[in-house]
Amino acid sequence: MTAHLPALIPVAPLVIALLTPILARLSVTLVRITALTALLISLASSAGALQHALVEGTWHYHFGGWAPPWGIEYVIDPLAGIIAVLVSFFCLLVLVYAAPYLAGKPAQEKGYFYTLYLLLAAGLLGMVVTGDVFNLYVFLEISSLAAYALIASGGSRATVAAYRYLLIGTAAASLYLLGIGYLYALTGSLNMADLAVLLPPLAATNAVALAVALITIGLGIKMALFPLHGWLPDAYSSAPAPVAGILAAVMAKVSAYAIYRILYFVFKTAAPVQVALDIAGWMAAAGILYGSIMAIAQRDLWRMLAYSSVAQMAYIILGLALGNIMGLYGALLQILSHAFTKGCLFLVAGSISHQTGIRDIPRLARLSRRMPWTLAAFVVAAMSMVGLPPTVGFFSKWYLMLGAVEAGAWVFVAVLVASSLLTAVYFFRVLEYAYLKEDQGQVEGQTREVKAAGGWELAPAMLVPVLILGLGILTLGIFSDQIISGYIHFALPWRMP
Amino acid sequence: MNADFFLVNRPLWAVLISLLAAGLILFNDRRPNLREGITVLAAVGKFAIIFSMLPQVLAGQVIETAPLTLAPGITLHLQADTFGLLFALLSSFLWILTSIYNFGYMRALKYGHETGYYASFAVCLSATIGIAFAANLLTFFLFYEILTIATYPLVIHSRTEEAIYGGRKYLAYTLTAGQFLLVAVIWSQVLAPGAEFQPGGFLAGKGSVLALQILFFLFVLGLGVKAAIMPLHDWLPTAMVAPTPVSALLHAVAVVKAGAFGFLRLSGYVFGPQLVREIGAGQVLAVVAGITIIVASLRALGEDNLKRRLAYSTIGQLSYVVLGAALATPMALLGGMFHIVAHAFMKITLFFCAGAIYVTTHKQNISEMKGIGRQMPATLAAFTLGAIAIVGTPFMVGFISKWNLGLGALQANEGIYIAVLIVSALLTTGYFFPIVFNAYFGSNKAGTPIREASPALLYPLLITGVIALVLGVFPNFGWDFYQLALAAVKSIFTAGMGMAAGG
Amino acid sequence: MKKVTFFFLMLMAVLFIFVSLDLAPTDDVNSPAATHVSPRYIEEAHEETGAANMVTAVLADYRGYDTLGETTVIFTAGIACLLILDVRQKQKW
Amino acid sequence: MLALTAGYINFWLIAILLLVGFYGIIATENLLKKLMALNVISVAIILFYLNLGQKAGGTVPILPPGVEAGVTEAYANPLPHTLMLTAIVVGVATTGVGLAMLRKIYKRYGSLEEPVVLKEMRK
Amino acid sequence: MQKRFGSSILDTAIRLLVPFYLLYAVYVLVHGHYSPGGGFQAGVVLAASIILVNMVQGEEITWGIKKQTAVILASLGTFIYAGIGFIALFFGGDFLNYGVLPLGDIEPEVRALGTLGIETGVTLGVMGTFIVIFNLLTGREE
Repeated sequence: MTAHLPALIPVAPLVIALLTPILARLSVTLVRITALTALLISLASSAGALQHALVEGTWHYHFGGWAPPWGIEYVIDPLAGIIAVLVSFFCLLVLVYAAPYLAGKPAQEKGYFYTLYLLLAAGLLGMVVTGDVFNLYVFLEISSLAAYALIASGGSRATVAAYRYLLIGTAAASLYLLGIGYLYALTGSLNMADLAVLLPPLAATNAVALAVALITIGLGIKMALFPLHGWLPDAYSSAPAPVAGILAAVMAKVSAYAIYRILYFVFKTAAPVQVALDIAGWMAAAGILYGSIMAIAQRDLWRMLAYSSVAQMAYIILGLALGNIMGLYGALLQILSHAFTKGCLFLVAGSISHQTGIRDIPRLARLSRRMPWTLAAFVVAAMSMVGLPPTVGFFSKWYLMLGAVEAGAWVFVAVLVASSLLTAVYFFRVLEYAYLKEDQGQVEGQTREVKAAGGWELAPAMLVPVLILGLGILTLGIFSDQIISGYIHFALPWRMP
Repeated sequence: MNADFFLVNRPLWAVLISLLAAGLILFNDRRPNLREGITVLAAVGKFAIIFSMLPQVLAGQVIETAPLTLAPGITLHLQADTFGLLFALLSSFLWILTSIYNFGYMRALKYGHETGYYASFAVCLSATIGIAFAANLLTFFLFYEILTIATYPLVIHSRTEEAIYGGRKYLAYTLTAGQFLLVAVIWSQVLAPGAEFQPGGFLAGKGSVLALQILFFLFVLGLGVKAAIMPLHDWLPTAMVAPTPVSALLHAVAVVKAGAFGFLRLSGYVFGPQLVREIGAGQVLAVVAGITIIVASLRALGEDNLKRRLAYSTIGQLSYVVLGAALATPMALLGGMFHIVAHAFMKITLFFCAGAIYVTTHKQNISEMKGIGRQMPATLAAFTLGAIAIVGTPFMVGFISKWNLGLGALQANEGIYIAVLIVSALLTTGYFFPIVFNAYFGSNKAGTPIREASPALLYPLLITGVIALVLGVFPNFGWDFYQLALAAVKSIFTAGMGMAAGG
Repeated sequence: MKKVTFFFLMLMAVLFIFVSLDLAPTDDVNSPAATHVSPRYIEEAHEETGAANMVTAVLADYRGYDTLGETTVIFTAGIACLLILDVRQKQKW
Repeated sequence: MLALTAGYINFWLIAILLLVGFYGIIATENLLKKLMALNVISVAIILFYLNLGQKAGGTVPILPPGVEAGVTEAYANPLPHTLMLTAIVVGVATTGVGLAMLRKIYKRYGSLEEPVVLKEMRK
Repeated sequence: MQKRFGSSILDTAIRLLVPFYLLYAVYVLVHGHYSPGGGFQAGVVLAASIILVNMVQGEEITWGIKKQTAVILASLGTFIYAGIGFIALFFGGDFLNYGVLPLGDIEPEVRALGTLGIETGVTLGVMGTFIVIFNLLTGREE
């Protein structure tokens, strides 16, 4: 089977997802075990494929035995490998986390949830490892549809948010599809590697410029790049906690990855790409400030985190826009860093809301006493958001700043500085409430529920993922050198064969 | 794993020992005695490790750890050079005394939740030693930020509204400063990859004058907050709500000195004295420092709260160090470096006394302390000693640094700063004399007999007071501080000469 | 607001029309799309896959993986509708 | 000019259809109509692709019985057809999910007009 | 499930029509290799016939596929597709490589058979899903 690792990455969860509605009839435990197994297989396959890509070079896998550009191929280069490991790791972790969240729901509903969750994972993983632009669209739609439904399962408000997301998201996917339509019209090919060969002679045409614009806007909407972020705050803040966690941690990252992949690996450095990146860079700078300021204005913890995502996702684009080695290091490290950090924050927020029903920041008063470990993870994640050493957030910001200074982009430097401070303001407010403010008495009654978890502050299945992420933030920070020089370094476009 | 490995990495062990202690303290939440035992052990161990490096460093060696690469060209790197060792020795020695003082203070006031307090304290010390031993700007910055964060729980320890407000203000100032410092560090990294500290500076000729001026300005913003130069000083008096040992060690030695230390590193090892003057940054900084000295002394006159008065005094005194860095002549740098030591001993004595008075009498305001000298003679004797030293009376430790600073100002042809020093000395007398006078000769209306503070509080302050006296006569007593400062200055200027000769 | 949208979309229309001139005209036998990948499908599909219907050949064989994805999309939609409508929403989660 | 028009008129009409769809999404306030506008966009893109597959004189890409191998010029490009089958299916799936959500929204808020729904939601 | 919609005329009409629908669907499926058609189209026709019965007979339905069965059908159908892809792995081919299946000696014919297999899966999947969606969208409030 090791010869088929690339195919297994998305296919394992996909096949299990297909079986889940049947298995759910028998036993929900069985569903859970098979789902975990499927994602474990994905994780192992991604890790194996990444190792293979690092040692022996890019791995091409041809579906149906047809060579590209006629058939569809999967391409595992170090970049795809890293992101695939990240995505499958997160899907696994959040699946563990989801169990206590689902406790008490009807078995039927659990079955549907797991099915869609696995489909979401399969869709995201498929987007990561594919080497075909149309195949990317198909998997984008799988993951999007699953995401819409999972968000909508959060209740009536969530349904409205999900519906708006559906409209915007489908329009975005249509733009993307139109963009690759132009590429197809110009070259007759849909394979990324093939396109990369065919496009350079055409780089000066208007049609390529339009294709770049359409694809960037389409994926930009998906990753909530300012000013295309309108759907995000509602969707994130009304989704169920595990869903919000997975959306914030990896879904937007995968779109960012797709932008990086297409702009840097397919179009390479055509002139329109440079313009698109410049514009995206300025939008990102504006988005960082906008997101941070809006986050300060929020009273709801989840909405605050959602706006903070708008700002932090823009860091990635900022790094891509800088385009020098340091900037790209920063952008790629920020993908990892923000996945861990925002994932951790949303899981913590979800745990708090699950355990005590609190979502408003002022009601967090003295929560640190009841949930010390959860809040400790929150503190670490908050430090990473602000960019304080030795968390990984510091290092991603370090590289971004280094890149910005190297490129002489002083405005970006100023934006990064300002954003750190604004981030500090809104996280500090939360921590001050959680650690220092006296309990006003309105949350007394909730202590009872905490004890219901068997003496733990949280159900272990929730606490462990949260703590793993908290430790991961520190570990990634401490070993950021190994990550940069051992993995991310090989994910730069000009190192590619 | 041989002895060499241990010896070479001593700077690293010195940093790690208190981090380890912090971890152990956290795990011994329920056992206060063990917790405090660990603190003292760590403090003594740290001092021993650092002290063991003294002979080698005095012999001109630099003890370097193996650099830990973070990315190509960016490393975590520790080294014990003369100047770093001076600061490390000072803070690790004072940590021993402060730990003992801590036990008396914290137990007497019964704050509760002290585990986090001791742990944060230990982390702070790690960060301070890290700052002292940092061999490049990135390492310096990392520890600088850790120090910022680790101090926050100490400031808000009492959890009162006032403390929380103070903590918020502290964080707002220091985190903002940290960002400017980060930009400055990154910029230096781009100008001179690696950004390793070098005696005599490494930035000469690496950028246009304007760029270097802006860079220097960013550094000043970044370091100036911790060093509390005006107008960036406002957090320091507010942060005085922290328990007194915190004010004593951190606000007299570790945190604010980290800023002042940074200024000396900046002018001696990053820009180099020559460059600092060439780009005109030194002159401007000197003016700022001079104004800070005068204005802070004036503000101190108006404060009734003893700790706040001491805080303003700290602001003024720290600017002496900054002034030394700004003037950047050999004598000025020497004065600045030695003033780090001198001020530490003097100010910690004063803070210890303030704390002892507060614990025994619960008085914070100077106006309430009339006649206290008759009830607490030993404490007040130490206080008087510290006050006299800080004014700069000959044969006291404060005199040596000020004398050298004065000479340094002359070397720089800026005699005006001698006037600043004299005015400041007069003002200092002005705000300390009434305290001492009232304490001995004021009438105590309440008349309740109050005894001296407990031994854990009393002995540390007596020891520091005596050391302040002894160092004034024998500046090399015990730790060879003066020798270290001298060697540091020599290395800076010989390197500069060498470069000039070579170029 | 509607007028602004309308104006903006008119601009887009001009842009699209302008850019379309870069593409090969409709019915062009020599367009890139007609000459690069597809000839193999037309000329060899029957021989290689046994299907006279080239669309079927491409759909189910050459790009069969896309079709698996597409079937999955349908399946996802079905389960999505079930999760949205087929569960009792008594409790909010 | 006429040749130009003949060769490109399809693209132009498709562009206009696409923008009609976008106008619909932005300008209408009825959530169901927005979904319909989305379908218009989808149709425009499908036409765009199919247009790319056309060839002068090319017939449907199915070999008549007895013919073993095709000639490139004689058949339309099958690839866009295949791709658009997928796109159609995706469109249907999205519409289905959208309708399911709309049903739930209507049940809860009693309206499909966006301002009304939002107003109800904020209550 | 909605109310009954038809009358006896409609009842009789669908009785006559549905077998043809089903036959037509099978034709579309198996003839997909030689004429327009294939799994999706066949699935939609099948689903349409069942939905038609459903609409006409409403709650008094005598013949049809229930929602829960349809879900199983949908997942089974799609699973057949992926499963055939998987089986290819065991015979040494890449995922979805029907050419290696042990169904004969002439590769194009084997591929054609494999294609038919997956088309059948698609048919079932599409039919199941469409019935589910239709059922949900037209079902009565619970």
